[in-house]
Amino acid sequence: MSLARPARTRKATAAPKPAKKTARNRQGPRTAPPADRSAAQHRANLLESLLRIRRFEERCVELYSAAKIRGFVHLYIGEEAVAVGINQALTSEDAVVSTYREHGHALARGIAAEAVMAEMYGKATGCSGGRGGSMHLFDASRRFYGGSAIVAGGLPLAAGLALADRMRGQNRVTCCFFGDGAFAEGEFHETANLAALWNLPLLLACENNLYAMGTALTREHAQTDLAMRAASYGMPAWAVDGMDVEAVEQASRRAVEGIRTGTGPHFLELRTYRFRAHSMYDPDRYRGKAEIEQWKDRDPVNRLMERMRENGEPVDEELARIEQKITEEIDHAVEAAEKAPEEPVENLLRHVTSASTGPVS
Amino acid sequence: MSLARPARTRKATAAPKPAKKTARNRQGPRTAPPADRSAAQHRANLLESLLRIRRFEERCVELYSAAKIRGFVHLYIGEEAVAVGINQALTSEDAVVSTYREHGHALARGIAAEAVMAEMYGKATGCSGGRGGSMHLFDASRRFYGGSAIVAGGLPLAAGLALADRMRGQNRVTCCFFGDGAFAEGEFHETANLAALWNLPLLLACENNLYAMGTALTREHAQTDLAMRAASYGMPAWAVDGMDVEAVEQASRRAVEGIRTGTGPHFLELRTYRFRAHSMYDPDRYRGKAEIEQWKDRDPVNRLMERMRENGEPVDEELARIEQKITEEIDHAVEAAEKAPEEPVENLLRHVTSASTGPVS
Amino acid sequence: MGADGTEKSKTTYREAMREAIREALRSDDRVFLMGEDVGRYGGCFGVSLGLLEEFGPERIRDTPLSESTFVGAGIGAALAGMRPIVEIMTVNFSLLALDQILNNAATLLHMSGGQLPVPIVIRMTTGAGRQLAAQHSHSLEGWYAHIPGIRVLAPATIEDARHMLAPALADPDPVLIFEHGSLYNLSGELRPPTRPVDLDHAAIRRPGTDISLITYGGSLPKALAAADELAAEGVEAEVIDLRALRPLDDAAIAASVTRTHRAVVIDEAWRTGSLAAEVCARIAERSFYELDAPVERVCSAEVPIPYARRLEEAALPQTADIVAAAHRAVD
Amino acid sequence: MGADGTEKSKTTYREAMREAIREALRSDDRVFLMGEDVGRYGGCFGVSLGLLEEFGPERIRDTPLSESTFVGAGIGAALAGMRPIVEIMTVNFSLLALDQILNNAATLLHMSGGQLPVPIVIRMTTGAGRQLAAQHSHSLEGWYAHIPGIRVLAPATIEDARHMLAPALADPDPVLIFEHGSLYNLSGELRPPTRPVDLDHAAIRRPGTDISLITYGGSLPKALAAADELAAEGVEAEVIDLRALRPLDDAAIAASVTRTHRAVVIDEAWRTGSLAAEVCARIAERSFYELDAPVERVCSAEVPIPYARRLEEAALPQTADIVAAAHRAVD
Ligand SMILES: Cc1ncc(C[n+]2csc(CCOP(=O)(O)OP(=O)(O)O)c2C)c(N)n1
Ligand SMILES: Cc1ncc(C[n+]2csc(CCOP(=O)(O)OP(=O)(O)O)c2C)c(N)n1
Ligand SMILES: [Mg+2]
Ligand SMILES: [Mg+2]
Repeated sequence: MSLARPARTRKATAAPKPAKKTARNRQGPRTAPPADRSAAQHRANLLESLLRIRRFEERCVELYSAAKIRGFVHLYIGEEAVAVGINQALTSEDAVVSTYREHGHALARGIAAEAVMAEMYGKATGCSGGRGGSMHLFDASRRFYGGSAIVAGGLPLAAGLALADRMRGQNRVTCCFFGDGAFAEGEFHETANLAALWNLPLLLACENNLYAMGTALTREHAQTDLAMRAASYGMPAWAVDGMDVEAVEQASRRAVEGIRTGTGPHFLELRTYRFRAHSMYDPDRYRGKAEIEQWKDRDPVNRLMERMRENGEPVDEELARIEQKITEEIDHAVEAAEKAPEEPVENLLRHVTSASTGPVS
Repeated sequence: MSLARPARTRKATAAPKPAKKTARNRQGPRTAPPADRSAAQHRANLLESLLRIRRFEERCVELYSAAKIRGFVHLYIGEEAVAVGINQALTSEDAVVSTYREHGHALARGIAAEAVMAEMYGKATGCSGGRGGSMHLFDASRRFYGGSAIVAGGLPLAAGLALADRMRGQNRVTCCFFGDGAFAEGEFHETANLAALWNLPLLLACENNLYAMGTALTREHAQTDLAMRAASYGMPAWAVDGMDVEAVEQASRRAVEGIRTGTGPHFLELRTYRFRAHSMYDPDRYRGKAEIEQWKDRDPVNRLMERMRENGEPVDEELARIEQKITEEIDHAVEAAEKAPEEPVENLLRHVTSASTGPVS
Repeated sequence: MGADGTEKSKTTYREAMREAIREALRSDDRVFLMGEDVGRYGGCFGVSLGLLEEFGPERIRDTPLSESTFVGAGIGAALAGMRPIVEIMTVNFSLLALDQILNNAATLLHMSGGQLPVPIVIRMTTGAGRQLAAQHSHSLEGWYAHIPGIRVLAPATIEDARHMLAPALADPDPVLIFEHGSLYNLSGELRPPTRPVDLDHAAIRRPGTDISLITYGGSLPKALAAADELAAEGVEAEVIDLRALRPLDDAAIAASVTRTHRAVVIDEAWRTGSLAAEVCARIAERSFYELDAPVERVCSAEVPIPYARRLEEAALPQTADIVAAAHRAVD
Repeated sequence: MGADGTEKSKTTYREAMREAIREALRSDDRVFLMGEDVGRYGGCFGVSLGLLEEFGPERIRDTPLSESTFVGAGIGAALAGMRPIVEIMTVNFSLLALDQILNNAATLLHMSGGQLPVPIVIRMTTGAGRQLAAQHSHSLEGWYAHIPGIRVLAPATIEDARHMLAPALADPDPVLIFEHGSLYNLSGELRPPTRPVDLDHAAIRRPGTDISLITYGGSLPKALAAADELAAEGVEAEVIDLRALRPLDDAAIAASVTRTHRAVVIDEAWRTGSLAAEVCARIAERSFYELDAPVERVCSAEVPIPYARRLEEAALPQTADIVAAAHRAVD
């Protein structure tokens, strides 16, 4: 089986048609208003999702400065199209494994800003009961398995979630997010091999933002075409414009459909960029301002709005509505987090094991 | 730099011309007796090296049954052409990092059978002072860095030896042996990337004997063309008939020359087979007798002798001479090992640190 | 099997472990066994021999060499509701999976505020004594016993090999089982458990009044042999088998020391930072005023375990060392 | 720098460490620094800031994310005669390299019968206290102190940050240096070493007669604060900074306990199986008849370190806990 695969795989490595055009074509002629309306509606929804992450994180920056949030915080600003686009292809039955740069993944997965904000405040009402903070958001009800701060550490876990589905014949997909830096860790390679070997329903979503902390892709990898390398495991793999939410959505749908039909793991290299520093501690000395500005020209929010404008969709009204809605949402989240109770210190040992559920003296 | 490499690399992946023909061609016309004589002489030497390993290990089996040797012992019988062929391309300045299946690597490197045998007896005169046993043979004077029983654990070490040479501008090569099973461990992938990224003078010698203990290659790797996968790191990589000592020698020379000219790491997939079980404990239940017999038809010793015969070289005389020489050598090694002193128990803590050189009470 | 049916229960530690796995696979279809060579090879120590034939390759899964990933995959499968038994061939290779065990298996429940229990069982062989040299002779179960959120077991008898697995699988949290390589060939009658099998309590393997020999796993037979020798000299040693290395059964340790007022802790790990150190510390904390002599430790010498037989023997705790330590404590 | 030149020596722990690395790079061309983001980023805690500019990318080597491999490569380079300083960003990620450290760095000399010394220095940040949550708050230096064949250091003062590296590099065997994350901003005068810098001895950071507070690394400031509080109550505590976690300075510990007859061991690791357990065990073994009260341990609660500030504070050893433990021992 594995021997027969390379041919298919190598074909799959070829970049897909630019999603932009395809997405437009799919709308069909202007004479189909319902499809048109729903496509417009869908784009408005995407815009809302992108902006929710953007505004949420901008607020986080303020709250960090005000020392309301502590620990390590890694911002996703600039990369929002990846989380939002991929989540379009996933159902609530699917599973997500994330990283420490995960606010976007969590919000796109539908975890309420309130629950995430409370977690960043370390409050008992947080989505991890205040124990996880920014790097460890969880929501079992949404099959959101967090939140891992060991680079590449989530990959084997995701393979296991996919394995369980495969063993029980459940037609579900597990999506694992990880970075270009994680691709260099041995665990990525072990997981890619295992998933391909066992034909696991796993979407490997590699967020290639060109840096692992301060180390540029070219100083991290001898061979920087990550999708091509993933294909060497015998799995379909291709690169996607990660600054274009519709391109990401379309590529993800294609990958997820492939996975659901039983063709095993798929790999997406999502070419993206973080506009901010690696973390709140990072003085961002290792890259040029010009490079950052170039990428900001491809801001996924602006990109989507331009497309809406091109299509004659009512961008400004939508934007106003969305901004207001999100502001309220985040204001409310902050307010709730401020008021929320802290976990009593007596509960320190709760959840160390399943037995230690009560206060321990 | 790394970005520019794939093209060259993909070319390098193509299998080289069968070494057999080339080796013959190299002899030139029969009218050049000196070259001819030296080629014949060289083959006789190869035969001696192959047989030394073969006979040494056959004796080990007897000694294991007699409980003279203990612990884990992994035999190389069937794979001798790999160690012997590669060592032809290495000089005494080069370095070798080996595995637990290493008698062949050690003997081919020139470590005396006596020193190896004494080590397997656990005697003070052994090449590791009796502390290592079969899995941990060392000889610093020959830059033979042993002897690692953690699968893939020697690879990073080898990269480091190569790094030191590169940093000091020494034109030396480090050769690291490892198996098809090791190729699945994350450490292999990390090392391949680092070596290619840093252009290290490293020969990655993958002994693909089709099994990792009882797990067949196809159940270990999603994609079993190991050389092709190694090439995805941007390094020249090709597969070699590991049952043909001359093919191995020629491929290794080509790789080592490439490395010495500064083109970075090279990968050889040496297609071979172990005729015996994985270790002395292995009942060998996982593969068929027929498969083993098929591979025995390609026995590297017989193969070389046939070629010598074809060339009209005096095989039988050579064989008689070699067998006698080796028998004496091994008899002597066993005798010496029997007589050699054990390390006094008072020296137990010696060599734990460099300071603990004397007996410790 | 004898005509009267009693010989049926004559078995080995290896077979007892296999039977426990078989029972688990039969009784719960969420259970599966995964690891290097557990299938076609039959397990590197033969524990799972025959299970592939009985349960098929979906439930007896040979994995590629990739300790971190197949252990992590077990954790993921457990999160998704399966009950994986993951076999790491030996503790020596478990270091490659330690990050997954510490940072995922042991922390996910807490980090997620109680949302994500990880019902995985991870089994591995441990210990030295077979001339396998430095890289294949580790006794690192003490490191694992340091980690909050997991349970660590060390079956030292055929009964425990047979009966610890079911409650381990029933535990909603990760359980690590350490099987000392020297125990697999232990053979004897398998008696039904004398009390409901629990994973929380140490066992008194031999009652005594003069000194407590506290140990676990592969050192238990040595401690029992030492107790015999001591008995011949008129010293009645009580032998405590810890069984569970985490959590430790403090009460049993304290009760024994209260009876005997002297203790020797035997542990095959290197002395410094061994589990024996923790047991000593607890005795010193909890039973300070009960002690009539310093607690003695019998551990491995602080040296990478050498291949040569006599050196290896000298490096490991031996019955004579235990007897000598007991003499120091009693005299 | 002040006009009189004295302020020259005002520095921080971070700068002291950087200066030590700079000095090593200048004085020995076999020395190089390797690790994730040590170069262009300047080190994840800023220790190596500016070194790339001074020494270039050959000697200040940014590595890909691949802990096992760049640590292993450091070991290989050391075998070949280099003197690598390998930085692992934090102890949390060192688990991925633990196999290389235990099975290669620590064993090669012995396994090879003395042929292959491994003169490598591996530095890493350790500890909790900055709300980094469970996976980024480990204190695992006690595990490393279990391993024969390596030396483990924990500089807790600016002086030790500045002066331990040179002898560590001169040591022919592997040396691990643990830098507690909370110490980097420690600032003060850098005094020249009062005696030749040695890596074998603990230091008395404050002499006292009534009780020994034995600690190391990031807990030293807390122990000193506790000693101040105790002094205000008339209890004179002696504060011992272990400095070297392997080998432990048994003599210094015993001498202090002989003076004070009471001891508290403070260690940020989880209590069970901590280095503190080893220190307790040694005191119980060596100084049993000197003790007037059970040794107390102040360690972290056995819980994955939580993010929430108050929970984290409650999980870690605090000055008040040390004072309370001292009271229990003295009263
Ligand atoms: C195993 C491990 N090594 C190092 C780190 C420190 N670290 C945190 S994030 C990071 C960079 C990861 O880069 P990448 O995978 O590309 O993800 P990105 O941050 O760019 O999203 C590093 C080195 C870590 N958390 N885990
Ligand atoms: C990390 C690790 N995992 C497992 C083992 C047990 N083991 C020893 S050899 C071996 C098979 C290795 O196969 P391969 O790399 O193909 O080498 P071969 O034995 O075929 O020469 C295994 C699984 C080990 N020694 N180290
Ligand atoms: Mg990145
Ligand atoms: Mg093999």
